[in-house]
Amino acid sequence: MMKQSAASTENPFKVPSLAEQERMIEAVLFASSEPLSKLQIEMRMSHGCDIAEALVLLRKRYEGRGVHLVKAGDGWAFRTAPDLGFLMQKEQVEVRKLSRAGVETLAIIAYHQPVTRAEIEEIRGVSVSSGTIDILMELEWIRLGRRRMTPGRPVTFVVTREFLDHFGLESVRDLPGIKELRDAGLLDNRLPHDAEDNENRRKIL
Amino acid sequence: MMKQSAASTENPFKVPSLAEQERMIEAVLFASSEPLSKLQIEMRMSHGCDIAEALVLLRKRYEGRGVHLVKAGDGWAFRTAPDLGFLMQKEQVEVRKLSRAGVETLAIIAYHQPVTRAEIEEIRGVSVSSGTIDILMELEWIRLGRRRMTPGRPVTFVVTREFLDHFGLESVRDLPGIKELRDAGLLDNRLPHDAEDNENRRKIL
Amino acid sequence: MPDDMMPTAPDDDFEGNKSRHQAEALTVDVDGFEGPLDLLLALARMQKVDLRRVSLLALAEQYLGFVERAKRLRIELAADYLVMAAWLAFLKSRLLLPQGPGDEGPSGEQLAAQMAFRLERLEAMRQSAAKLMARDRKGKDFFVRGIAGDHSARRRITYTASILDLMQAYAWLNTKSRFKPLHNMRERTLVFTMEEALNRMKAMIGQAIDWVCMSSFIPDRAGHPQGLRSTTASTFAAALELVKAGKLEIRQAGTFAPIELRAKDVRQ
Repeated sequence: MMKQSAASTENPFKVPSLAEQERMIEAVLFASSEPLSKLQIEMRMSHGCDIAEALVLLRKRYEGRGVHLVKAGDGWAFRTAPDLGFLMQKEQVEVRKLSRAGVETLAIIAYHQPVTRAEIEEIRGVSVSSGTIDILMELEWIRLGRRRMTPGRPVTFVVTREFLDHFGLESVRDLPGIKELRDAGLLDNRLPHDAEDNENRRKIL
Repeated sequence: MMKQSAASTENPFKVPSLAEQERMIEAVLFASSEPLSKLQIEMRMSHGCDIAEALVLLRKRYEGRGVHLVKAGDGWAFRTAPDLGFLMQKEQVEVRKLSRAGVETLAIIAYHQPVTRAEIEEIRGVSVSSGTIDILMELEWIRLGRRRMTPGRPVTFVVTREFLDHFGLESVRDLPGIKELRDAGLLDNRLPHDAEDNENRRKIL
Repeated sequence: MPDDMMPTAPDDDFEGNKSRHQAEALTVDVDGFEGPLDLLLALARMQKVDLRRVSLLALAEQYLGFVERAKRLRIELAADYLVMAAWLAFLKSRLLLPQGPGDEGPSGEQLAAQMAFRLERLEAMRQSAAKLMARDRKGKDFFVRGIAGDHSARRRITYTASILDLMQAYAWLNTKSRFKPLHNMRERTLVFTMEEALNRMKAMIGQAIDWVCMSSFIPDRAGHPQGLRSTTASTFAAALELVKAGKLEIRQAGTFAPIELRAKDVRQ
């Protein structure tokens, strides 16, 4: 192998062996961003290479492997074996900014948890679409808490461990700015995670 | 092997044969331009696969070929054989030429990692401009390591998998001459303030 | 760095024109060096010995000679070159004069060893950097797969938000729901007018010879958050009005720190 590669690099006039040609084509096709025709491959190789034969050999070498040498039109390229396509189903994750309704709902749940849907609606002043709740649930940022022991026994929402991880918080008590918000008069002085208290607070408002 | 059979009894799905696993890994790695860690590969495969063994087989299979299976840090990837680089002029990308400060800073981080900015400056005898660090960060060759548990808790820099991949290194242990440098005491992160110690070292030499 | 850019060694055989010429070449050189350690290393290399056996005394003399020549040629050297010169002069004295038993600190030999270590280490890093850059490199000598299209993408949408988004949303909600215009509210009696506040303040500021927290001027309406909001707003506005009128001074140590008031000394 060493001898072969030495021949190809050190003496450009000598025709590489067939095995070396195969090796060269393998590298060229692997690195190329598009399928290459015989002519295109030939142009990259040293003079006197008969790449047709080397291509046949190379194709044979990859038979039954996880990668195949395939010909499409007049172009040659490596492709993963069709039967393994299921392995290549890469999830393309598109990251979008959470909508304002989403952020607000999430904020209310974080600061007031456990909180019912009716309470979220009351604070936001508009109804909460189930789509918003669904997205937050799917993101695993919120989950169902205990049912509230009031008529109708409504479900409550609380934030999750996943939420804390995403926002880099140890606990909801660490919500940055909660103190600042309170000092600025933007928050009620009562602890937001005390359900009992929240209930009372809501009665006053 | 044990792991496989154990897994297959638990798992209603059949664990693929080792040859098939090798094929699957081949396809997965071929399709990815980024190195994939064992864990990343495993996540794409069926349960119960012992990919370590399959990787060894696969690596062997590509030995001496035009394409190699290489390891960079914890990642595995196919790369063309370095001796065939001359064929790929078309694919060559213009690598931004690093300044001398950039090259030296990179080397110091690679050989001394994790290393603080102050230590880099101590070794080079000049201050490190943030531009230098920025460029290395942008190239994704270095990243922040853990903070040093010394007063001020300074951040440290370490090299990345991309660095290893770019320079064809399996790990930092494969850095050229690193063993000799370490044996000569030239990689001690301890600053040469304790002259006593240096004295001893130099007497030994 | 090309050889002809090397600084002059003071033990050159020729004095006069040649050394002068070379000393002038140094001006260019100083820019070429990355600090005094770099220059020292270049000087050390000229000793053409193993760096571990480099003569620190000779090196110190060369460096000091370089600084001396630069001074003669009125070349301005950066501060760190001069700091190094001072240190090397100190090293020289330590190396030449026997250290008395009462002398504090490391010996000349220790200091020399320390400097030799630094030079050796910098040189080692330079060589390693060169070796590193000379390796086969991705995109130059070896290549990644050119076609990156074997993945059939299954698109999944995920959402993100930052903690700031969260806080801003919450703050906005709070301001929106609480800061309802007070004149629309049923609790009209809770409104504290600006006029009321001004009168109250005027009556009280005489006592504020020293800094007093503004909150102590706010009438107590415990249990009525909306009322507190109104009284706070009016008191603050009244305070500003009095500052404007030159009757009051106002200060705040920082964001969210208490606002403090003091009567302006009219005798001044």
